[in-house]
Amino acid sequence: MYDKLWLIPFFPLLGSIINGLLGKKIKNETIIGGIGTLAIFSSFIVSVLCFMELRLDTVKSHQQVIASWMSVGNLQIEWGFLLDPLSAVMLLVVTGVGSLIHLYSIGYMHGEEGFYRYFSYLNLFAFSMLMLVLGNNAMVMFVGWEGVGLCSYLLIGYYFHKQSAGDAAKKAFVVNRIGDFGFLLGIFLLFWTLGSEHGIWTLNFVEIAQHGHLLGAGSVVVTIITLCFFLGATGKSAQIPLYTWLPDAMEGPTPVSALIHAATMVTAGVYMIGRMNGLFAMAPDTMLVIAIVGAATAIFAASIGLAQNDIKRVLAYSTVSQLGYMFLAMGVGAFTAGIFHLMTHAFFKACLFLGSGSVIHAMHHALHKAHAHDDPQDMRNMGGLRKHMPITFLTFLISTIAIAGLPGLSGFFSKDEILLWSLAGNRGHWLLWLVASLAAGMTAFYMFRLVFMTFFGKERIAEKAKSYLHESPLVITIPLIVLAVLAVFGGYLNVPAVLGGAHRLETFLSPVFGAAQQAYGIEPPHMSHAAEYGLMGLAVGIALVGIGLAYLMYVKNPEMPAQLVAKAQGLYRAIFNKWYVDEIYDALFVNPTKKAGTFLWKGFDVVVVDGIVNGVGYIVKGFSGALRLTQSGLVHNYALAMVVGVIVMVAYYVFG
Amino acid sequence: MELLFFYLVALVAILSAFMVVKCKNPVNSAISLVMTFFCLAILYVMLYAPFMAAVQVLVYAGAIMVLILFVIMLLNLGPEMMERFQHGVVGGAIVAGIVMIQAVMFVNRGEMAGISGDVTRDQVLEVGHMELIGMKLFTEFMLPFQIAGILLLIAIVGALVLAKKEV
Amino acid sequence: MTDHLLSLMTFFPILGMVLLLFIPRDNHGLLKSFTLVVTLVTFVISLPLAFDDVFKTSAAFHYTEFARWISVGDYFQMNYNIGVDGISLWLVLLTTFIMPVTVLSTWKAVDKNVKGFMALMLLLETAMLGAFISLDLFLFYIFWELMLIPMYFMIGIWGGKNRIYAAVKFFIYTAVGSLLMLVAIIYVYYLSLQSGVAFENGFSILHFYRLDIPLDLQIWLFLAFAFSFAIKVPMFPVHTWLPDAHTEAPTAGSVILAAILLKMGTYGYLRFAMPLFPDATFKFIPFLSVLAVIGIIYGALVAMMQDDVKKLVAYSSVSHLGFVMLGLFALNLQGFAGGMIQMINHGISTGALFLIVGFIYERRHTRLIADFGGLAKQMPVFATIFMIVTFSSIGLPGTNGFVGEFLILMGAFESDLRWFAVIATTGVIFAAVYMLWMFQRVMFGELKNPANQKLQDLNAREVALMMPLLLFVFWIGLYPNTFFEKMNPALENMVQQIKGRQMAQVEVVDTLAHHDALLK
Amino acid sequence: MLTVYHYLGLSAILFALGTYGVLTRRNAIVIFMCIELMLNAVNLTFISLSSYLNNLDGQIFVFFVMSVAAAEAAVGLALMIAFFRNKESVEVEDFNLLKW
Repeated sequence: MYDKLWLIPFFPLLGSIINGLLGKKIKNETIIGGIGTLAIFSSFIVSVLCFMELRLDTVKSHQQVIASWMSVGNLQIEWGFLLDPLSAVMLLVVTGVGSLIHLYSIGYMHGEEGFYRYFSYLNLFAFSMLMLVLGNNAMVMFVGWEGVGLCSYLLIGYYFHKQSAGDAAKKAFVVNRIGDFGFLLGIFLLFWTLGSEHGIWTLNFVEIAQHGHLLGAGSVVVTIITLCFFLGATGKSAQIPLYTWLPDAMEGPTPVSALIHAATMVTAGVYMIGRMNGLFAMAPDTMLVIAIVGAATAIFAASIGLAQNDIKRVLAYSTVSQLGYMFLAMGVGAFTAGIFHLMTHAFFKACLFLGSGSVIHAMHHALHKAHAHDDPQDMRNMGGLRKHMPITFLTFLISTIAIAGLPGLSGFFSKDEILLWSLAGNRGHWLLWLVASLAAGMTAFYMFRLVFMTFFGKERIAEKAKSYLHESPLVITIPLIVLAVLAVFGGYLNVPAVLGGAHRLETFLSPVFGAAQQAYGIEPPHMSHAAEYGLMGLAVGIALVGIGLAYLMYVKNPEMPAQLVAKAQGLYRAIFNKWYVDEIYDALFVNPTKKAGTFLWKGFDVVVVDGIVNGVGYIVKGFSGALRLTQSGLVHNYALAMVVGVIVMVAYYVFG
Repeated sequence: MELLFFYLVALVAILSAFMVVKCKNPVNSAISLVMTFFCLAILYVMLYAPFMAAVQVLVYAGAIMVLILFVIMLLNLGPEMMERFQHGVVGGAIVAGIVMIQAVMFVNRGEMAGISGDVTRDQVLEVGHMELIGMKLFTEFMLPFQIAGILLLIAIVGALVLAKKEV
Repeated sequence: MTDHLLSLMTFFPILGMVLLLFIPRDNHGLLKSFTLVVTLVTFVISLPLAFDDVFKTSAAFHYTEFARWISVGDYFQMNYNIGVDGISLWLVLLTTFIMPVTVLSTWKAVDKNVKGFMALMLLLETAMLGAFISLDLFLFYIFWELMLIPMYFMIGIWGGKNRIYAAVKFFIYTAVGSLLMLVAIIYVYYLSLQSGVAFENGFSILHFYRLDIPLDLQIWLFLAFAFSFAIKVPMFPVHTWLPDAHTEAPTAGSVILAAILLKMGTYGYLRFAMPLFPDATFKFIPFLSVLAVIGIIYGALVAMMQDDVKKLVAYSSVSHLGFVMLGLFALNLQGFAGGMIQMINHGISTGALFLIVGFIYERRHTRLIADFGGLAKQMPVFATIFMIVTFSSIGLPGTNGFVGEFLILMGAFESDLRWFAVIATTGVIFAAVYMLWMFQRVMFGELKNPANQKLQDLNAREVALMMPLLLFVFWIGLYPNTFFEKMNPALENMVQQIKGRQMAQVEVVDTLAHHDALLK
Repeated sequence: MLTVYHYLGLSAILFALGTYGVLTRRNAIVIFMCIELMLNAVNLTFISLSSYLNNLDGQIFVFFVMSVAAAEAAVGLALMIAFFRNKESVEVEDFNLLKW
């Protein structure tokens, strides 16, 4: 099966091309959606087969090289794929969740203009993401890396007639480019250092893992390389300082938010760190930076999420926050925990987004029918929806419990693992743990605030629209149910020993992470069972406090939030306006750049450079204006000049 | 004897040339110029270049001067145009004087460094000047000769176009 | 046949031009089709070059032709001395490839004095091809100047409102540079005679390459060449002719200008300025690299604020060619290969961008960004093509732009220009900013302007002429080895040539110092 | 004894006279004639040197000078006529359109 690896990205590419070129002629939504879904589902099948084979195989790393890409001197880059446990897990997540979301999209995007365009982009995204995951060298990964950025751009800008959508798309791409700048520098520095100092000219991941140690653990160069790569990761995975694009990216259709901006693309940064874990493990300073950035992002984004009213924005900030968790995990050396959380997060967050999509779909439909012009995404217009949409509500609730980290569901296991490592791992710190725990509490609060505002309480939707509210069709609810099931049971892949589990995911991934963790002294946390139980209890307690607060404020006593807001006006406004980060960036970077551009153009190019050029012209003009007065137009003057000239020349010969 | 004759002819040539410059009436100038040309033709004969003398008379004194006279007559330049027929006499004289002095000095100081040929005067008399010129013109100078022909053709066309009434 | 392939290819357009003169001036269709056929045939003639595998292994010049041309006494001789190697090969093919596309683009755009325009196009093609294949500096100079004339008229006659100013500016800028170069060329010839090269060799660069010119002379000569080529590239700060020329030129003129004429400058550096004067090159690389990097950032920043699409693309050229120059100054294989491929890329991508601007200009007779908005709804095919080209220009992996930029930066990073590479990499960000901002303002948003609501999507001809360009966008992006394998031997040789000379020079100095020490 | 210098001297005098005429006369046709005079002075130089050196090349040259003179006469006079038609004058002071 390993030689069929190329099929995995090939199917979505094919689907994308077919839909892109012929979609306009096909017109039939079922066929277009079918092609798209089938393409990614085929990839899923191949992925599963590969996974099964790999699970039983003793050799855990397989490469397939399709063709040479660039071969210039010592730079030899191939189109090649790499299958190892890490990429196998990612493949399953991407194609699995991807398939469900494709299916969901058929229902959600029903009747949209440019339906074929949507599926073409979505398949193209799947293709790029799979290239990112499967690439056996940094360059192929970078192709996928930028490719998903492109698709993100295209899909955020799907409703391109909306100014805000265009702005958001552009912002997403440009901010990602800043990250890519770091990624590229990382590639250059890595390639050059390994090559010029150790004679290994390579960008292949396997070879990097093999020879990476030559760079020297803790050396400056490896710190810089990993920091560069991490800059790339902050862009793609929406971490401080480059997270601002993700909330805006909610301008795209909701399934896109679920697939790209929750489950897959934004986790690329985490995956990349996992892919190069050998290098990162060698740079404790970088790891510390990653952990701090991750923790800071987790709490920062969670704090913004507390006060948002747009259902998708809350989820977006929640995603940023959860990504922060994953980075925290990577930063403290808990690679498996990071990937584990990546996976569980993909399940429950995809479910949450799709659920919110289902809600928005219903709201939009109802409001549209009732000719009301309220915002279908504003939670202040919702409420009491659980009666109208029982399946959506149920799945949404399950996922919310999962993300809040209540015991038994997937989020509990993965989050707990991260908290454990950040406190007790030898690269952790109690401050990190504290911040992460606080963020977990906030998460529980705002997620349940979301649930309560949306599904409980009184129905705040316009009266006449009420009768149009109804549950979404099967094509939408089936993916919800499947994802909810995964959100419940996904966690059991990696049950810790203290709860009688066997760390199966960790065992499976150990061929990828184990070596580096051992070589550079990253030890799993050693704690007594009692302490571990205590920690779990504390985490659950914090979550419960959050949930309770939310219940108190939004179900029991709905006037309370307003009172609180009145008390802490300034703080609320800061949170509501996202700590003014966008405004600060505008003032610090965007506007000065624009001003510089205008100045260079109108001030320098036109005035100075062209001034000099035209000035030379004017000087020449002035001289010639004076000199042309000698052109009197009188033939005699010319004749005289000629004769005098002849006299002088002859004189030169005669007397000279 | 020969010298005397030369001086005589030269005197006439200079005088008539002076008349060209100094006559108010262009017709008089033209006639004087014809005189100069004839004098030069005589000198050419003295220099054993009879064919050149013939051409001088035919082309210059004949064709060109007739053309000039025709034009003068055609334009019918009245006497009012001759009121101020020249200007800057003193300056012109000085410059022309310098030119002459320079030319003379140039001749005096210079050396004869031309390439001597083998066409002696006896040969000219023996073979005939015209034949010698012809031989040279149609062999060695064939291409320039043809080009000269083209030049004349173009001149004819140009003159026609320029002199046409509506340009 | 193959003995004279290059001559045939180069002078076929001129032949076509002569025949074109016999076509009635009012028969626009015939004039255009005839020109198209001539350019297509030229392209076909040039095709055997692309399939010749000799370039994969040999760095030497092939398809060479030699004939004595102008000689004056026994001290001046210039020869008809031509040939291609892996470097000029692709530029020649780019030229013959772009020309039919350009001619096709004029179908509707040019209706004033079509005959003159087509004749100039063909003349220009000969001049450009000649410049790329000349192995005699003087011959090169003749073709170089010959390019100037058709372009001058194309801008001056068929240009926009401010065309006279633009044409004169273009002409004078370029002429100033080339006159300096002429002086330098003559001086190099004089030096070669001095050093005993037989005058019969004329201005053969192969002989000039071997000259051992003292450093102080090299500096002046290099400056003369470098200045001339820098204007053509154009490098900051002698770039200001470019925005004006591009904005005023007709679409076809802009395309040729961007796609090929600008490459003359970079090609000149690679073929003449750097290998002829390697020591001076090393001396000036830091300075010129600063200019190149400033060009990258500066061009991008200024492009960002433009309100005229065409001007924006013009300034983006400044930025892109800054990358090419940086690659060349890296003086290693990656940098050179990146620079070369980026030359081709720029020809394709920016050429395509100018064509695209031409399409909407033909429809709306305006190029101001503010006049557009929401076109994607009205013109989906156009939007798709525009988007692909935009991303190719931004340098998205998988398209051609990425391969070039990546190799250039990689090359620069591996050379002494590491920090320049870091700064230049930020240009990648700015490229996304200005291109996407423009794209958004033109294509996205609401279709507000009523004049835009009746816009027609691209017709078959327009799609057809874009298709070959798109093909190469992806070809170079996905499998650039087709190009690399044929240019690498020549480039490697060039690197050796420039660097080897430098090492030899150092050795001489060292031994001299050693000698002095012994004497003491 | 009659030497080539006599001829050259005469030629110089004629040339100077022609120059003087060109510089001082106002009538374009007379100026034209003065130019012919100068040309003839040069012709005399050619022929005398040719005769002195026994080389016919100089005479051939005179031949070409003559053809140029003839062409010049034709075109020049045609110009004169064209000019006269416009300005009713052949005075060179009136030929002053080509100035700053």
